[in-house]
Amino acid sequence: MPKKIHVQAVINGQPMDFLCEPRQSLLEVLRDELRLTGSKEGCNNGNCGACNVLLDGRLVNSCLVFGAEVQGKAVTTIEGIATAQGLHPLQQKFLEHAALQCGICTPGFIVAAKALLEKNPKPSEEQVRHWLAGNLCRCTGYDKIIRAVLDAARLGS
Amino acid sequence: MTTSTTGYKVIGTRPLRHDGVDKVTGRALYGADVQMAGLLHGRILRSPIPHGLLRSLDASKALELPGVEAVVTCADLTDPGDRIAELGEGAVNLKHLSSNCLARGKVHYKGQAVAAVAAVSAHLAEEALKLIAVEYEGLPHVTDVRAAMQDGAPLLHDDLVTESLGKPTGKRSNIAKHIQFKKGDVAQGFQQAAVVIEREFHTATVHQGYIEPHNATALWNADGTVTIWCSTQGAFTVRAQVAELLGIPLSRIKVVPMEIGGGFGGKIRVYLEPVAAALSKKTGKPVKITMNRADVFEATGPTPGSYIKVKMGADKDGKLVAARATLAYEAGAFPGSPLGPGAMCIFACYDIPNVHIDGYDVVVNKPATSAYRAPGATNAAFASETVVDELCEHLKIDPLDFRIQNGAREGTRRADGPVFPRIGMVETAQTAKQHAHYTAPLGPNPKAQISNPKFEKAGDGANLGFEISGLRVPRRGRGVASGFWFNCGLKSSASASVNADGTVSLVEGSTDIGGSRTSIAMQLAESLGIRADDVRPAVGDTDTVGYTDVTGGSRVTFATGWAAYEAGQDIKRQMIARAALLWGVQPEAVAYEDGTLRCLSDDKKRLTFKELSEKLHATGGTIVGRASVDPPGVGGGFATHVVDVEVDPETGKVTVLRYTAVQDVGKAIHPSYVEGQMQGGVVQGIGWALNEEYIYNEQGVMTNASFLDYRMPTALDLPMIDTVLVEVANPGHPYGVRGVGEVPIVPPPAALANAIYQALGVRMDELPMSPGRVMAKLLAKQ
Amino acid sequence: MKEIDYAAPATLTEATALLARKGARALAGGTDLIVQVRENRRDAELLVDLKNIAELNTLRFDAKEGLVLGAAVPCYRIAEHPDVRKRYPGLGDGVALIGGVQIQSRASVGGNLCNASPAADSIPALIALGASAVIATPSGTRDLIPVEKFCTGPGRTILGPGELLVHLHLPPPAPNSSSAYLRFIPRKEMDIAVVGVGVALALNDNRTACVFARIALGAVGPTPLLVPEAGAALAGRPLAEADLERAAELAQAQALPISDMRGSADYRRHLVGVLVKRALRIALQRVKGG
Amino acid sequence: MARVWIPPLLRDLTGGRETATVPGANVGELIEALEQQFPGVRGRLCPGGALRPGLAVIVDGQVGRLGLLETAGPDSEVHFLPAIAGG
Repeated sequence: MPKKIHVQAVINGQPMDFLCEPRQSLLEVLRDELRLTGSKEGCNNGNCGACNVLLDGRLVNSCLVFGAEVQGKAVTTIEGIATAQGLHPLQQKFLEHAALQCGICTPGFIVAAKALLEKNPKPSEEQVRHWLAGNLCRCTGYDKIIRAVLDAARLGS
Repeated sequence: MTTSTTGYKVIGTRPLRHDGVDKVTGRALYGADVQMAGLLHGRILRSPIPHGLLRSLDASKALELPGVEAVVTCADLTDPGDRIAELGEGAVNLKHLSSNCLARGKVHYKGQAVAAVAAVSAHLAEEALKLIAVEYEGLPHVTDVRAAMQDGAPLLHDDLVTESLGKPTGKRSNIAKHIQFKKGDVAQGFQQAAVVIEREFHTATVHQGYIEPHNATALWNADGTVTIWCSTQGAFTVRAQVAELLGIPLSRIKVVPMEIGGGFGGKIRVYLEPVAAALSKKTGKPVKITMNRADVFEATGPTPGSYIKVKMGADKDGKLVAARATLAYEAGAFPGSPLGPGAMCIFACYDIPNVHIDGYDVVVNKPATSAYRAPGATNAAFASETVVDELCEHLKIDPLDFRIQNGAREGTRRADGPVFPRIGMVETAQTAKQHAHYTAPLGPNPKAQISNPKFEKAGDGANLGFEISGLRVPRRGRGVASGFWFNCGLKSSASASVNADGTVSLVEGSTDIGGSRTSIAMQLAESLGIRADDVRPAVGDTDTVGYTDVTGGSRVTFATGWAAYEAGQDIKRQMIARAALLWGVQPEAVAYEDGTLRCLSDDKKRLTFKELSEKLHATGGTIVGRASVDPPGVGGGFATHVVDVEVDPETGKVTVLRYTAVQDVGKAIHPSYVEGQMQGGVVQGIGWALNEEYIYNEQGVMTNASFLDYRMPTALDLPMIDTVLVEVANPGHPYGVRGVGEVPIVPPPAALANAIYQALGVRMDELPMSPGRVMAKLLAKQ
Repeated sequence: MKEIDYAAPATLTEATALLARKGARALAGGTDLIVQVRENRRDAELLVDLKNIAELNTLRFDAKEGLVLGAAVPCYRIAEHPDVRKRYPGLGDGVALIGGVQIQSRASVGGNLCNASPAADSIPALIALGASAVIATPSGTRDLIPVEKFCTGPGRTILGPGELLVHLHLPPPAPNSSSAYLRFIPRKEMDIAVVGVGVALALNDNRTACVFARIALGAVGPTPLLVPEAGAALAGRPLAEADLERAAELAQAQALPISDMRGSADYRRHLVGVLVKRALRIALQRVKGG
Repeated sequence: MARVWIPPLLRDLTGGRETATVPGANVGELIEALEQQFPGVRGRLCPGGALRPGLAVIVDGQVGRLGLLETAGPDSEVHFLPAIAGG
């Protein structure tokens, strides 16, 4: 059977060990090995953003990272956004604005928007659209997503 | 039935969707998220050529690879013979359906499934595919509809002759079907015309582009029962198709619809489900197959490319007098393009006395097309609504006035025969005309702005502006277009049980593709006079809910909502009986209003829904309401859109500046989700209009089978999409519902073409209107 | 994907040794390579992750030395770097256009160059700015190659087995100079350039005439192309519209476009003319504005 | 007597007649009556005894859900059209 390597990383704040084949992407590791299926595969080549996670705080496509590459790093997935205190403001605003229809792109959008608001808490509409250009949504036409992010930013102040 | 758009307590409000928290936290389980012990992973071997005979297939080397457990081919499906089955939403030729799942002797398009492997990991299954030796005998291919119609074109099917409503033609052809509609006398009609415009149009093949690739997990159990977990618009149609393809009774199959990541018509036909089941039968283990994005583009049903010729005439007063259209739609590898609805929609927005329409369904060496949001109508409207715009230009009539004057209304006889009931076409045009967007100045072309020209977002310098004189700058234009879609009714089931705490658990059969659980639950809540949140909706599998047709045709809120309403009426009747029992009166003496039961003979006797719910166990047990409906009264949907564009005259690139969609929505149950349907439909239409297309090379291979090169709109490519909900209640539905999901995709390509014309003075007659095509038109004009 | 091996060396010596193995490929951001290996478009047996090597993560500017840009530095660090934005704006333009935010977190200019796509967004600007590639060899020597000579064909470079791009070196900008990169794509983001144009130019002290100009084109040939005649035609000229027009025509004449799914050869040639003029105007404005 | 609109592609059997008024309480009976007047119509509309796959019957503007059993009133208007399937 294929050789596996041992990786230690912090996943959603929790130190974890896992084994993976070198050819397995971080997305595969999250979904198949760690059963964190909130990150979705839409294209598997970095063009849809459905698999977005934060890697040491930076937004990445987990389909374009090998599991082996996260040795010693911190990964935040959609499962790590809400807390025991409740939903993240972005999650709440996505619900209030009906910013999701089928919901498959939603985890990626929320992770990406979180990265945006951490870097730029008061983005303009244009800045939100630019930041989210790497996340495809086919249902909503983006209107309500953009409004949800802008509203969450207002809430954050 | 009385239908009103006002006086509701729940309908028209915007509650949070019941499945929302799961979907924003990543907990909602979609098809690809299915995990179970011993799960094998399947992968599909696909044809590298667009047309050819399958000479041999040898999988022995693949089976030798450690970790590979089974290989299946068409021999592992039952041979269905040349039969046509009615499978819920439309008739399906089983021979074609089976060949599309696993090719039978011949491949008809690049990407067609030929064999499948199950292995302990997806990577291993992929490696195994490379070890399957297949010998093909290549045949000449044809990928263009007009080329395929010519004499001497490569024929895809030996047994295909043109069907012309049962009239035998005897001639082998790629033209699978001819349809025709006639009304009045077009020759005479055109003689009355002061202006006649005739144009030809081409539209490219486009894909639904849902973000979630197809997936299916199947377990063929030792007792012969099969369970399938999949992403589908219709669990019952999957069950019916799989039963036919595997040759086993319906009752042996349970289909569990997982959460679905978009469909838009593309997740109705089965692709992976029977293959996963066959692999599971061979291995005795559950097998999951997921497609990758290239598979989705190359091997699932896009919507047809088309050739359309339209001729329309109006008299000097601007009254439409005659219209003629010829439509040829690419069916893909197997017959069955949405030609009928396309031909029936092409002039449906107008009252035209003389019409003649011919349509042709044509097979080509491309994936078999399937439904996509108002199937067939968008291609058609691009052609007819562009010609209407040109008529208006010649007649010097405002295009919205023209639509108000000529628009179809109650009593208008359609070109295909039937007469329209109460509809809202004219209202959408009137509303668009009064909208601030329509009268707002288009704005000057952007001034030279010497803002910091660093790191400009689009990166092509179009909008930087320069002080240098003589430089051509982007130009603006505004366009309008209308569209029609029939919407569907079909069958839906629901059951609802009353809980002791006054809530109701609802099980309904429509997979929820965009918030429909909530709009269905709201109709139940309204009918019972309780809060939307007091209904807990769930989507049932094929063993837990009655037969329900697909989530498609904009039918779910209409028909499944109706089933929920009826289930509510059933609960009401039973609640009234219980109250009557408690109060010792006849049921006729109990009134049910606003969620409260009241004794007509003793005003002090009242019970709220919740209070009575607590007493159900003591008065005979739980109450379950149920309904199965196949409702008539489907209301067609009309939309009129206004769009402003800016075109870079040096590159041909079109930017959408402002968009307003006006639509007759009947009654909006949950306005946010109605708006969302409209916005999503518009943006799909914008993508179709501007950049999306299947690009084929000379080898018959799609060269842009990725999101990178297929170019769906991103958030940065769009403005906000303004929506105006015109509520012309559908008299055929208890709450006035019309389907809303599909019609918004219909007008955008024509609206954009008309706006581009105003900006540049060139008429676009081909989709997509990508920068290169716009530039070529512009250069040809200069 | 077929089975592969992965190694993450900490030193250049280890890296060159690993890269000398059969089927070894350098992995930086991986945004091109991972997809290519996954889709069987590039073969690899061993991926050598270079991100742990300090020298490849260097990004520094010095008025005398110029800019040293480590091969594995991710795009966001470059695009946000104040010296890049101020002194090498054309590089900033190009780097900022590589992918969306997610790609910016990972993709590197070194990787963009070594992937050798004719449409790579960073390469025309690098060429226009006179950048050189510093290459480590298994024998420990350092080679210096002008970027316009680095790519030898689509997906091919001059790098041999065991050789490794360490960093890019950009000379200090001349007085009164600036640069720009523009690309044309059908959407506004997330596309491959149909045409890309990088320009760098310097004006005389009273900013009345061009001293030198370099123009490089992307996506109109098997490699990104330096078009020296187009730049040379601007030398000594006041950069009036007619001068820009002349440079654009010369660039069009030297372009070698093909027709593919991203654009026809004619359309690409047309765009070369449009973008050369636009990029020159931007660079000119940048000199005058700053 | 319901009024049946003859699909244009069937008018080769009706001598060009566009409509026909025929007796019948449901669509099946109407087709039988048509067959009496215009032999061959039945075989084209319902080969094998059921409505041709992909064909829908529209009675008074409503898509029939019962096929040949769909009832038709004395003043009904009946059309045979391609079935609509949505996305």
